[in-house]
Amino acid sequence: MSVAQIANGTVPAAARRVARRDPTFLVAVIAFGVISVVALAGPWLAPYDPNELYVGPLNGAPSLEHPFGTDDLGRDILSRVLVGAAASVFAPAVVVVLSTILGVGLALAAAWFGGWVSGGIARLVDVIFAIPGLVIAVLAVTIFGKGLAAPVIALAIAYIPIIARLTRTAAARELAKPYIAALRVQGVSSPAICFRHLVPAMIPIVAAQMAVGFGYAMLDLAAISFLGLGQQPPSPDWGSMIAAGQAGILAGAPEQSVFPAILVVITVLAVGIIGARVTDWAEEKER
Amino acid sequence: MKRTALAAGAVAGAALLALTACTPRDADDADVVGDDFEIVDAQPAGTQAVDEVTWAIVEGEPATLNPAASANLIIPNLCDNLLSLQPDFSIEPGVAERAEFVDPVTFVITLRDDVTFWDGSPVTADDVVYSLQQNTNPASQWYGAFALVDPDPTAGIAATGPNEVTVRFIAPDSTFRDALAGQGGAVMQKAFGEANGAAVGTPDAGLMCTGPFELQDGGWTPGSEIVTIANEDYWNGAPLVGTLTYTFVSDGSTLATALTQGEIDGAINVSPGSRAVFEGDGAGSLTVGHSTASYSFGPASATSAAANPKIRQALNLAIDRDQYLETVVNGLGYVQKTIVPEFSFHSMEASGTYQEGYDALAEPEVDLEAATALVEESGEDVSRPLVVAVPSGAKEFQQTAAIIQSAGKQIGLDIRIDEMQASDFGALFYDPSKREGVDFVATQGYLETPGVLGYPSLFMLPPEMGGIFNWSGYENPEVTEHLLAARNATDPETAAREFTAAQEVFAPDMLQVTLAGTYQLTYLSDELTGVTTSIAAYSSPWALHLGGK
Amino acid sequence: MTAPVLEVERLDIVAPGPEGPRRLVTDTTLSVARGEAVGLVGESGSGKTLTLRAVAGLLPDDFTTQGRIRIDGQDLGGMTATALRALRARRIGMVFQTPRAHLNPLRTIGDFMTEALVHVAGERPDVAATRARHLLDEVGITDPDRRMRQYPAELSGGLLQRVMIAATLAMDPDILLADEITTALDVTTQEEVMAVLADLRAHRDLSLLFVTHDLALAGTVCDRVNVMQRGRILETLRAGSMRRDAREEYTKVLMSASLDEAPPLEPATESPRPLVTIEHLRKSYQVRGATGRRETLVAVDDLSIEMASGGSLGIVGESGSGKSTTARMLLGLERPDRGTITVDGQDWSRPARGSADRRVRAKIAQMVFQDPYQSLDRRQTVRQCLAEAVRVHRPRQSAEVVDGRVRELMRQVRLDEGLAARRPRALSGGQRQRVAIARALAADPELLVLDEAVSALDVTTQVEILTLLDTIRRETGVALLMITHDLTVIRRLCDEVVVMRHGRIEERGTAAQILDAPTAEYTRMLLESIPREGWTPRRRLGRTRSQPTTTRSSAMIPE
Amino acid sequence: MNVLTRTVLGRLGGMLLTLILASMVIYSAVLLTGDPIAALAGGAKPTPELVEQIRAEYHLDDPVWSRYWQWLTGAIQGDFGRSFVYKTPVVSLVGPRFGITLQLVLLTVLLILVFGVGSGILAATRGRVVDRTIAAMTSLGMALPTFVVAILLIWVFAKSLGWFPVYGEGEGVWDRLWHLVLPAISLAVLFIAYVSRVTRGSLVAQLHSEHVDTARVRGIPRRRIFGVHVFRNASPQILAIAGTTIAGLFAASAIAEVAFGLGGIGSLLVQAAARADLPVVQIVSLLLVTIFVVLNAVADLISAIIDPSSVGGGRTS
Repeated sequence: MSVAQIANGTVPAAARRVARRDPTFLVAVIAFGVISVVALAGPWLAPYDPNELYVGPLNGAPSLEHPFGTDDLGRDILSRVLVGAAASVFAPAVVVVLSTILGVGLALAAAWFGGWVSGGIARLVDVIFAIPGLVIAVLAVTIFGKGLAAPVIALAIAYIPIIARLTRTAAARELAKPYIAALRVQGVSSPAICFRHLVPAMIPIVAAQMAVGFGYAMLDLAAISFLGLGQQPPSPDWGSMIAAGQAGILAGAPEQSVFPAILVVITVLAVGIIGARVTDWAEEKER
Repeated sequence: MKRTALAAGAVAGAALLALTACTPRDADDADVVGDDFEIVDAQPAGTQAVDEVTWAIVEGEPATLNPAASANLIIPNLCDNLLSLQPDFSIEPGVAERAEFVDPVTFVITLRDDVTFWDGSPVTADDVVYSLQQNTNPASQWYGAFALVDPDPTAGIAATGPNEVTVRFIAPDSTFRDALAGQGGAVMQKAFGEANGAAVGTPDAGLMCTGPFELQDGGWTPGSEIVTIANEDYWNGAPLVGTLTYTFVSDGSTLATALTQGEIDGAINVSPGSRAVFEGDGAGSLTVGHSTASYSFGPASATSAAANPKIRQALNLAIDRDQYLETVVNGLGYVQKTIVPEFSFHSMEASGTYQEGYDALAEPEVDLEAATALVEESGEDVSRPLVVAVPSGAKEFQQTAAIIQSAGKQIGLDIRIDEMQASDFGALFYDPSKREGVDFVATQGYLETPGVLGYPSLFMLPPEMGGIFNWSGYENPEVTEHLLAARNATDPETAAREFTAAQEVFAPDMLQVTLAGTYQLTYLSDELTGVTTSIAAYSSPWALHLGGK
Repeated sequence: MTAPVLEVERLDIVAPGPEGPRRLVTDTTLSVARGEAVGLVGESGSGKTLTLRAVAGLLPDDFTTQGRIRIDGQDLGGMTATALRALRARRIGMVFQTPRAHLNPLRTIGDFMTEALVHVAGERPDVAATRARHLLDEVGITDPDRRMRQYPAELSGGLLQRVMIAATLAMDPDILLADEITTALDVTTQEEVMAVLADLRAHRDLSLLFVTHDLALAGTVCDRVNVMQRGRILETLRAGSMRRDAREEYTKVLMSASLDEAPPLEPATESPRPLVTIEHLRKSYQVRGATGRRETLVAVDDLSIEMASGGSLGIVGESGSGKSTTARMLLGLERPDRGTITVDGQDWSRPARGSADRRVRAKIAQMVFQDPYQSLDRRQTVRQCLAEAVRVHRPRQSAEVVDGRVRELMRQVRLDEGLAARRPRALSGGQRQRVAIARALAADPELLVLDEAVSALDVTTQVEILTLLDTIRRETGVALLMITHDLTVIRRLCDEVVVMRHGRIEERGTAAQILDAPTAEYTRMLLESIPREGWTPRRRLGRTRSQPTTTRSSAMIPE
Repeated sequence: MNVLTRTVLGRLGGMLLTLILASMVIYSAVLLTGDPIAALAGGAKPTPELVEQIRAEYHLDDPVWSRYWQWLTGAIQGDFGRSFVYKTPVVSLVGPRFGITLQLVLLTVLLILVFGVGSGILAATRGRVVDRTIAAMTSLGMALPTFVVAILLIWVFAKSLGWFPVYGEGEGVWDRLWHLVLPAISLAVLFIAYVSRVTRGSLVAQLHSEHVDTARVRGIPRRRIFGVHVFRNASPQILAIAGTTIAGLFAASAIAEVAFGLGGIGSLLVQAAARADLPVVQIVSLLLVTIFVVLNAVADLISAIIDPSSVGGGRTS
């Protein structure tokens, strides 16, 4: 292997290799890619206006015009699923990004400053950890009102402890490595050490956690929608579609729940697989 | 005069409130209305004794069983009202043998002498006075019906004999007698009430009434069930069911499965959305009964475009009622022309006059062009979205909101949906600050006793005269005059004419855009019968004749 | 002559890899006769440990082997799993490099000692316990009853290694497989363990397959020595005459690296100016003892050292002697409890406050750490790493200037320029340490502190790095402060030596004085513990008790 | 004072502090979120007298800190206040419901331990095929939302096959169990997958650990190696995860409770929040937090008993 190859291509090369040896991972990446594209382009892909009533029969079965059938208001389920992808994918992404920013920030502050800052942050994290996400969601819904904002904020807060503890441990481990001491001895400034060395070192492990967290966020958001605390109609999202279609399942018209449920499962499965592989990479790099 | 109006306002307000905050249910295939079901207001009485019946309460667990403070389907089996409401909405004597105006402002109630409370003590005039006086407190659900009663406690409601109570009024009130067939006329024991104070009706203190079922100490396990047992000494004959247990299932599909699997024996107000499940193979069957319930929406603000009648008329023209019925109530409903439903005057003395007035009103129709023109004519700025508030969690309201939104879109109105938690939605009705940012409120309401003045008084009179839901500032002197005259009328025919005169004017103004009238849906195990299946169940002991076939 | 206890014949070991299978051991043949001690010597990656693990049946599941392994004449190839396990359990004893990792931390020493007796040999527990106590006594562990109740965490590494040895003896094995068993131990402890092994061989007629990287050590304890490199055995030598018989160049390099042959350096030009003055330095830590009580561990106590500009000082000591702590305090990585540090006329008694202060100190003193891999950021290429170090002191220089300086540094440490784009992973241990040294030189420091800078390297690499350091010292006149446990290193590079023990100075003097005519008892013991020709390990009474040692993580990790 | 006592006391102190801080967060957050007057008036327009009465009865005019203090001290003495909606002591609402949730959680825990730990052991020990299969199943399990599982179970086992009831709690031991099976399964699926993975991971780590090499080379029987050296050493980690999981179940059970119409504390919380029944929301939240913190501490302590070395800091010989 030439120097140039090593320099330019470690990650893509590794990715290609892994993809060749690990078709599951490849499928997961493709699935997630497709879902991401749908999330971005859903409104243009949708054959009907997702909120237009009576474009088909009430609770219609899948047909050529309506491949996923129609719901209890005669809306096209395929269009709703496509358009709903944006909220369904975007909301957990925001949860993960927010909680990562907050969690990593707290963790780095704790690892870096140590002492009472670390103690205080640890206590804060303990307290958040102790309050179940559902409780935070209930409180958030009443404080921030309805819509996706409240559950997203609630989950972002609820996930802080997981990410903060993980990052805190990883950062402490990283800071204990001699190369950090070497940098100090060289006279490299603290911010430079933190942002040029410590933060990049955290990226793989944090990225892996983000992938895992995305799946959880998606499930949790769907559950919150199910409890009636989530996305408000008529804007579709998969979680609220599943909840809304519940009655249909027992009445013999399961399409409204089934298709979004399948998509939720596929998405979570895909990010789960991706997350697991990224975790493996991160650990491999660590060695 | 002012006081009169205020009084007139409140008759059905509380009932409407109780309703909107809770949630009714709906349906599916509707263009076949009438074809595949018949309307039954009362099932044949049961003939066999049954040890135990489990009943589901779809509205969820009540906060209290105090008849003065709550309207739910449990209280009617526990507490008798002075007059007895029949399944067809006619009124018969009950605990009160006789209850009539002896002059325009004096109302005399004569009690049966064989009615006892659950503890065996006889019902006295003092108990009735105590019970009625509960409702002279503005906090009572039924204060509106008592608004014209002389506020002087000694003069207003007084025992004038061992079995006689006299009520004096400051102005004639044509609605009072009907109200006594509802929980406004519920009879409670004075001694028990005074001993327990505010705790009456709670799981701790319980109740002391005369109804066919008895709530025992500890019968109410909060969060799980309310167990009632037969009152063997009931004055109108002991019930056939030994123990009637209420559980609380607010999830429509769970309930549908539990009912059809026979895990629960019956429920009133089941969701029309599950019609297919109920009509399929199952442990029981669905009975469709008359109701005064209807879905409607109305303005919540005096300043928004929603306050302009033309906007409401435009929406009225844009909503396809048949589609609405099919979607929201699965065909288990009917087109209702105005806010006051036919069944509410169905058994009243002057029903012919009322019916004529109703029939004269225009049928709702779809005319998108006219609707769009109305929006333009209105001169309102329609670039700002209009917000329609609905209670969250109920599919019927989600669908209603979506339909309103869709209709609005067709005629150039941008409508947003705001689903509100039950408590917030309830607060809309008395806290103006909660209505900020809300343009329309969609509700379902019903009238639990006969009478036509409730809704119009609440929605069309000026606020200071009792129009507490008149949030758009609607004021039409003609309407006001006729409505007041109707309430103060001393004979039924006059009242009816005054009302129809008012209705002719207010109906086209669409203070509430009525979307559909619905039926009362009762699901009952095939082994049982005898339930009151019309809306009268809210005010009469509907389980009295419940028993085995 | 009976059959050899162990025969390995044409053994190949193949591991799966992302680019296809890799052959790690090729065509290896060796044998161990009854009562014989055979050494298997090689540097990291030579395949010596894999060979040993193949014998013990400890290769990963996805590895494949070819060739034959016979124990007592029985071919392992054709045996059932159960028979194999029984054979290994009774005929083989194995002792590993890191005893702490190889003992279940949740089981007591007693459980460990008796486990095989009870569950393999089927002894009654009380009989097994009695036997275990005797065995512990045999390997020189005092108070066996107490030890039996203790957990591994409560014992020192040396003691644990003896426990491991004692436990393998429980089944009376024919052969002991020893995998770098003293590498993690101090020299004095190493001598103890080796003495125990020597005794056992004498009393028990025990065969020994001794794997080590230390040819000298192998030469002193083994009858024959196999030298291994890149998965092959290069040659097999009789221990007694290996210096004369060695034919392979590699063997000779190994010998010269580990044996005491290189001539001492000429002292560099003396300069009267003192560069470092340390006075009455003290540092203590609060640690939690095995009983859970907080204890004060004094790492450095009343230490005073002076070092001249351009000089070369070695600080020697075993683990826990406080030598590294001293270096870290000097560089501002730890804060002394008391005492003063003066460097180049400046007060360095407290760690640098801000970045500017740190840069000023960085211009004067730099440090090279023990583990070259860990002391480089694994995400940086060599060029990025060096450029960053250069830029600290020349923040406004153009890219070309920085690049020129990087190339100059690489030349200085004899690193091929072609390696500039590699990351630490793709470098050998020696190359990594060269990068670390180049990085330290980037600031043109006056003082280079080398904290065990060669002890993690293979012996051949050690020689290269030490030679390089010597050259650099001559070229630049930089002063060297060597922190090491290895006295041979001192002889090559240092003018003056300080011997530390338990945080205090035992002895100080010139390198020649200390190494050739030590006065302190402890220094003598250290010197005598070093394996060399004709060396016999001795048990020193009173040393069977454990020494307090602490494993301390960097003080930069906030608790 | 030995290490264990010290640890217990230390953890207890930390636990109390966490609880007090969490109770402050909950109390103040709940205050922010609801209008007590609105909730108390119970849907009717509150008259000034009623408002006055409510303010006095619930000390609404006192400063927040004093109210918090009264609430906390009351709660410690078992006085959890009165429900705004039911006007009954909160304890009488929470008490019976807690039993349901507890039983549901216990059954779920049983499922999680049997199937989660069991499949984790199989995955770690029964070779590649079993490992892959279980990995695929746990991946799927971790992607299945609880309520989707609930709906599926209702559909298949309750509605179509009619083997299980869909609603309610049942009476008597067996009937109750019969009613709780489906909710417990729906709740357990996700956690079974999770615990299975953690179990597998920590077992594999132990299987590859050096002290297991020692045991293998000593010829210790496989069964004993697995029991004494692998499983026991992995158990603190499994226990820690299981502890957190189980502690979280009390809150997560809300979804299963709502889906199956069980009257537990989870559904009570959701319901109370919808009705702005603040005292109930506060107490249930506090209860959930307390359970969570206490169970985590207990799991910690059991881990500490299994592995005393995890407690101490540095080691001295």
